[in-house]
Amino acid sequence: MEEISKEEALKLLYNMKLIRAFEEKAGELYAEGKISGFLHLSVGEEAVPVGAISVMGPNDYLTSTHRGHGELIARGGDIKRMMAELFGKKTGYCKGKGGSMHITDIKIGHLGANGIVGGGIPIATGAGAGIKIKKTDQAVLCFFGDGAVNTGAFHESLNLAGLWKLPVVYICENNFYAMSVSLYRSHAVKEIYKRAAAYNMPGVLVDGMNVEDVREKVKEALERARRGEGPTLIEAQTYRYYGHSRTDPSNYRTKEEEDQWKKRDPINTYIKKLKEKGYLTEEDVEKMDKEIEKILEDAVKFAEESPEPEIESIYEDVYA
Amino acid sequence: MEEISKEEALKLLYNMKLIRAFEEKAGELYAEGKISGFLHLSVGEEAVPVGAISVMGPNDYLTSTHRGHGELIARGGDIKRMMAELFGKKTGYCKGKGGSMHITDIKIGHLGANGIVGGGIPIATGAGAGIKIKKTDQAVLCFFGDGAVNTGAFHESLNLAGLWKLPVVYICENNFYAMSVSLYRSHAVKEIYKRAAAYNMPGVLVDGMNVEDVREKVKEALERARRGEGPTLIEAQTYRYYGHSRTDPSNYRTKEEEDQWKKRDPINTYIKKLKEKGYLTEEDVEKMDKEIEKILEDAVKFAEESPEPEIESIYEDVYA
Amino acid sequence: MKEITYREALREALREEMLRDENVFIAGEDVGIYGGAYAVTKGLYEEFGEERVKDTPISEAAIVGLGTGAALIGLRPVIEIMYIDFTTLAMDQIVNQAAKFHYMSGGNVKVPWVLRTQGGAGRSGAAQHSQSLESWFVHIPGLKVIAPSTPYDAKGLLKSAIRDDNPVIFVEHKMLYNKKGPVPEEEYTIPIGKGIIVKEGKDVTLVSYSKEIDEAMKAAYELQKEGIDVEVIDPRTLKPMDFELIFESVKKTSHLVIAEEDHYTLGVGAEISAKVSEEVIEYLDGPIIRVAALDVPIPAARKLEKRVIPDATRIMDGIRRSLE
Amino acid sequence: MKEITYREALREALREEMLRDENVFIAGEDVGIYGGAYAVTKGLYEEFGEERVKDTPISEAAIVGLGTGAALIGLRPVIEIMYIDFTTLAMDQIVNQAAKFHYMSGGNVKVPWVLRTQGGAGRSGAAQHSQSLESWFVHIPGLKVIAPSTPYDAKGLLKSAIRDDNPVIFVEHKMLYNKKGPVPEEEYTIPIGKGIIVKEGKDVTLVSYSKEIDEAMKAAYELQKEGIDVEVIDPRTLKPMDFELIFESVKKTSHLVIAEEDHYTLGVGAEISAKVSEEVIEYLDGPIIRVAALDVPIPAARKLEKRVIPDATRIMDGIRRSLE
Ligand SMILES: Cc1ncc(C[n+]2csc(CCOP(=O)(O)OP(=O)(O)O)c2C)c(N)n1
Ligand SMILES: Cc1ncc(C[n+]2csc(CCOP(=O)(O)OP(=O)(O)O)c2C)c(N)n1
Ligand SMILES: [Mg+2]
Ligand SMILES: [Mg+2]
Repeated sequence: MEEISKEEALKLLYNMKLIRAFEEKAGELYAEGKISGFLHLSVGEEAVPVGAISVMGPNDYLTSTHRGHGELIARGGDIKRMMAELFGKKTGYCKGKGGSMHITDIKIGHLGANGIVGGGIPIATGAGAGIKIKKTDQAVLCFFGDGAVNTGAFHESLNLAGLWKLPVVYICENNFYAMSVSLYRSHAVKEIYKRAAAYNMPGVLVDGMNVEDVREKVKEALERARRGEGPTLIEAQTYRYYGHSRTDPSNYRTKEEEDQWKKRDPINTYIKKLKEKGYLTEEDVEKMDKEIEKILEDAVKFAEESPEPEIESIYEDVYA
Repeated sequence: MEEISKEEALKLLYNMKLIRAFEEKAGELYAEGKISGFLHLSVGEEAVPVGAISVMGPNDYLTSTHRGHGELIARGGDIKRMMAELFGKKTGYCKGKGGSMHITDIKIGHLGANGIVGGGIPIATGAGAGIKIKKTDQAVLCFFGDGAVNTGAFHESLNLAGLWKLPVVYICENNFYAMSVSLYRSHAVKEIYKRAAAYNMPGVLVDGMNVEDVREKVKEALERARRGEGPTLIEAQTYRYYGHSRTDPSNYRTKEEEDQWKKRDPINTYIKKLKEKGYLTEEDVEKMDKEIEKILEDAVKFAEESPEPEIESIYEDVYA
Repeated sequence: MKEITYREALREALREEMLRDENVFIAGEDVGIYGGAYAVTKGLYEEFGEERVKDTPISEAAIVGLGTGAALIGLRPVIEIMYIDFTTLAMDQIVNQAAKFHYMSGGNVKVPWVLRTQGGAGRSGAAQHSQSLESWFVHIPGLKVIAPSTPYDAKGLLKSAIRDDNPVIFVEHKMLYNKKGPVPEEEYTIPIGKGIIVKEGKDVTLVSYSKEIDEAMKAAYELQKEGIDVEVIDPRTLKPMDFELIFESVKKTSHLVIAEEDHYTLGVGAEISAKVSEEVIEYLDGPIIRVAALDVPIPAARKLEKRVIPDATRIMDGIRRSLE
Repeated sequence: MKEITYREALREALREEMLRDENVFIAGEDVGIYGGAYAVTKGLYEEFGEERVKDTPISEAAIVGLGTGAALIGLRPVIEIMYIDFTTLAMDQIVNQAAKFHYMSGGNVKVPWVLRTQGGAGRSGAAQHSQSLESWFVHIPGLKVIAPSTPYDAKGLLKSAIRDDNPVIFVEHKMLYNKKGPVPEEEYTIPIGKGIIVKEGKDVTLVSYSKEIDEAMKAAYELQKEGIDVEVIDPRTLKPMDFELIFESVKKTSHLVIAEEDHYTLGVGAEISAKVSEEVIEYLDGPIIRVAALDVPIPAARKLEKRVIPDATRIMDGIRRSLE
């Protein structure tokens, strides 16, 4: 594995922490009734977007999912505009029209979260095809869950990508559940990465609780894509600590299972590792936490103080 | 390979010949303007439906495709009503409402041809699930083309079948083209049977020009299904001698390729084999041809003399 | 009569039909262990087992095909598509296959399934989780479409739908699940295709359905105070639609307003309006007004969402316009 | 002006736009080597190569996603879905994704693609190859829908559609491809959303589009002999619809008939009718008549198919009814 610089490592940690703090805060605000609509938290899964996106090029693209705050934050999305969007405010990413599931930021190559499971996969694939037509050396990261693997959209897209050797890296955030339905009760083949064989692309299993492992494998896949050798399917095994959405008590899984995963928490284990390496002290961690707290406070303040969208805005943006 | 009785062998040959004769006749009638609509001929591919369906149980089901005359005939469909349907007559299978692509015969377990590529796959899968709920020992043969393998419906269905271990045998009639598009230009993985790996079922390659090979492999798959061990994906390699439909000149493939396949004609090679075995003389063949000619003559006569559907029938059968 | 919720009424219908007919089974995403995204099937997995209450993968086309294939061989599937927005992933199986199978085969087969789904806005779900796409299905010959507004109707119509020999799209509303209403102890069904007059009136006919009926009733009672006597009709079944009931009412009131949560353009209201101005226009004494969701994707923010979906105030305005 | 076919006109539009803008490309089933199921793209593969004229697998959802993804990053895809019946396999990508993307993202992105497809009956294709599903798309905010009836309109509108920044559903008709008509040598475009009066008249307004226009014109000329002066309007764009033009005509004639090939119930005619009886009902002097495909799946047999689709005779009957 390639050695990661201290600066880079701290960045990874910082981003994971920022995501987690954002999610926890959003969860609280939802409980307080300040955020409405759908809210899918990715706490526990932070290593996947952070590791993967840390090796994206500046002009690359990504598509994300209903559980998509992680990807946007890892890509440098604007925390204030995110929070404001969850609040349904005019200053939000979507001017309040999209909410959590539809934030898009074309300037940083973010081609949208998505409320439809699997809905982003054909779009990522299309972006990959577009890149090939334009003959640039860009690439696309396509994120989706384990549940999305069973959609027709997944199949049609990966076949096309494998056939045309598109520069797309397909990253399955396998948290073992699609809402209440366990992977073991919904997938004919339980090893998602093995599905790659059906599409003439490599299938790679990654420890989704290990940010450096994710980073390393995605980097290889991106290089492969840029070399014109085509797509890769990466399965990153991870876990969501909370329910599917904020209304789900997770009765379908056991406390033991949850605890097992939490022991491998991507942030805690990485802190431990960086401390052992001498990259980090407890003080640094506290400082980081403070900084992040401040960012979130500011974001919440911004969101709270932002105006509601005007009624007339309803009619805007229907057509370009 | 299991030894096939003379009687059985002659039946296989007869059915292949009957299909071919039906198709050639239908092609002629189309050229004469007596048949309209879509007409997809399966000449060259007869061994697949005939071999496969010869081992179906009396209570089993099948779903078929836009190129579906072969399956219906192999299953003992009524030649007269088929022909009448192509003529758009009242006495046709669908009373003239369906035409070639929508013939269905529930009495013999034929759950329909289909105008939508891949459209029958979820339905066959549903029949398989139904059998499992009813706890009978029936099974389903699901026929589809190589082109259908790239549809979302294929993926969703095979995953479900592999997961629930449904008694369905998926038979891909791989004639290497979907309209003008060669398998090599549309499939990420060129060996269709290998896709089975993504669905936790065996993938079996079959010589679709060899009726006994098809029969043998489908028999095994059906036995497996009945034992409760789940589905199988069979790829039967074959070739359509004519264009995709009656308006296609097949410019996208070479005469040489066509000739190569025709050398392996499923009927001629089987006649040769049966003669060598002493099951068949040239006289027998001629007798068979005569018999078949008569059947088709009668069918055409029946179709020609049958009345057109009444206009009022338009309103019937919209709701059950 | 006991008072139960719309959700409970639906569950009773499912349970009773499953007890009555062993061919009835349920399949869909999270319908089993979880008991359904909106808890309608809660307890049924425990009672009937996983053979008859099937959690499926996220494969909408396969779910509908599962229904069709099983229906063809004699079962009576009740399949669930979690949001009506997700029927977009199964339109071939619904529209090209199930809806037309009986006809295309010349009556050779039938497809007796019920597709339960839920639509509508009200939870800030945004544009992919708040649609009312029922008018698409009403457009398609071979389908029946039901959209009940009360627990009573929900139960009686779901039972009829399960017993019907055709594919039936059964559209619930996400904001109605907790609505309470009287439901008889004894067994009953409601005929498909029969509407009801929810409130009699003589000045204007107001046709509405599903959750929008509640806004319609609010509007009607408000206007009563102003001396405007509104007749409120709930067709309950959208296809076949009980046009006779509507025509009779229009003949009496000479005014027609339609209130619905589907988009204005080509919502179900368009058909009601067009049918009335084709058959009984001579009785009309004012414009036919449609009060519907604005023609924009449904926005997430509460304030915007609320404005896109018609409320009693907008319906009252519509009625006043029709009477001007 | 030269006379060319509808097919040739479409091909000219594609070719000219591909020459004009290197971001324009074509993708779909059999559009390349084969030149398209109805030969519209013939020759373009040879001229522009497989990078810009892409044969795809049979994967309708992926085809539309291909368009959307490529459009998001600056290309101008023209995707083809071979039959409008097959859009059922891509409705999520069309309706939940492409149509709403601009809105849901608060204007952050746009999706400038054209989805070419063809619909209609006339070739005994039966229920899965003969539908006219355009009204579904008209129902959806965020989409534009175009259905040209002449070579001139086909070319001018396809060029505008390609230059438009929104997802446009471009519905051709399988029986129009060989229709000939004048098309200028020089470059032109036709604005989206503008209808035309195909024939002026003072007694009744007849709105029709796509292939049905030809039947409408036959009916109009027949009735002229009886002294009935029909004004025939072709909106050409179905969304946004040129209602002003229709209203003006209705104000003049006081009678409205709509002729279309889509099913009667909730076909595009329902919206035209409803809009007129909402906005200008006071000018009407008779019922609004819709002449449309019968509400049955399209049957295969020629005789039945012909009867399901409205012809000039049925349109004439409709006009007479409206004038009674
Ligand atoms: C096509 C579709 N079907 C169903 C849903 C409802 N739904 C939302 S998220 C979800 C589970 C998704 O599971 P997975 O892909 O594993 O992602 P995760 O939630 O675990 O991150 C479901 C069923 C949906 N949004 N879209
Ligand atoms: C969903 C869908 N897309 C496209 C078509 C048009 N079409 C009809 S047959 C065909 C090719 C099918 O190829 P394959 O599955 O290999 O069957 P074959 O015709 O070779 O027997 C196509 C593209 C269709 N009927 N349905
Ligand atoms: Mg998951
Ligand atoms: Mg083929």
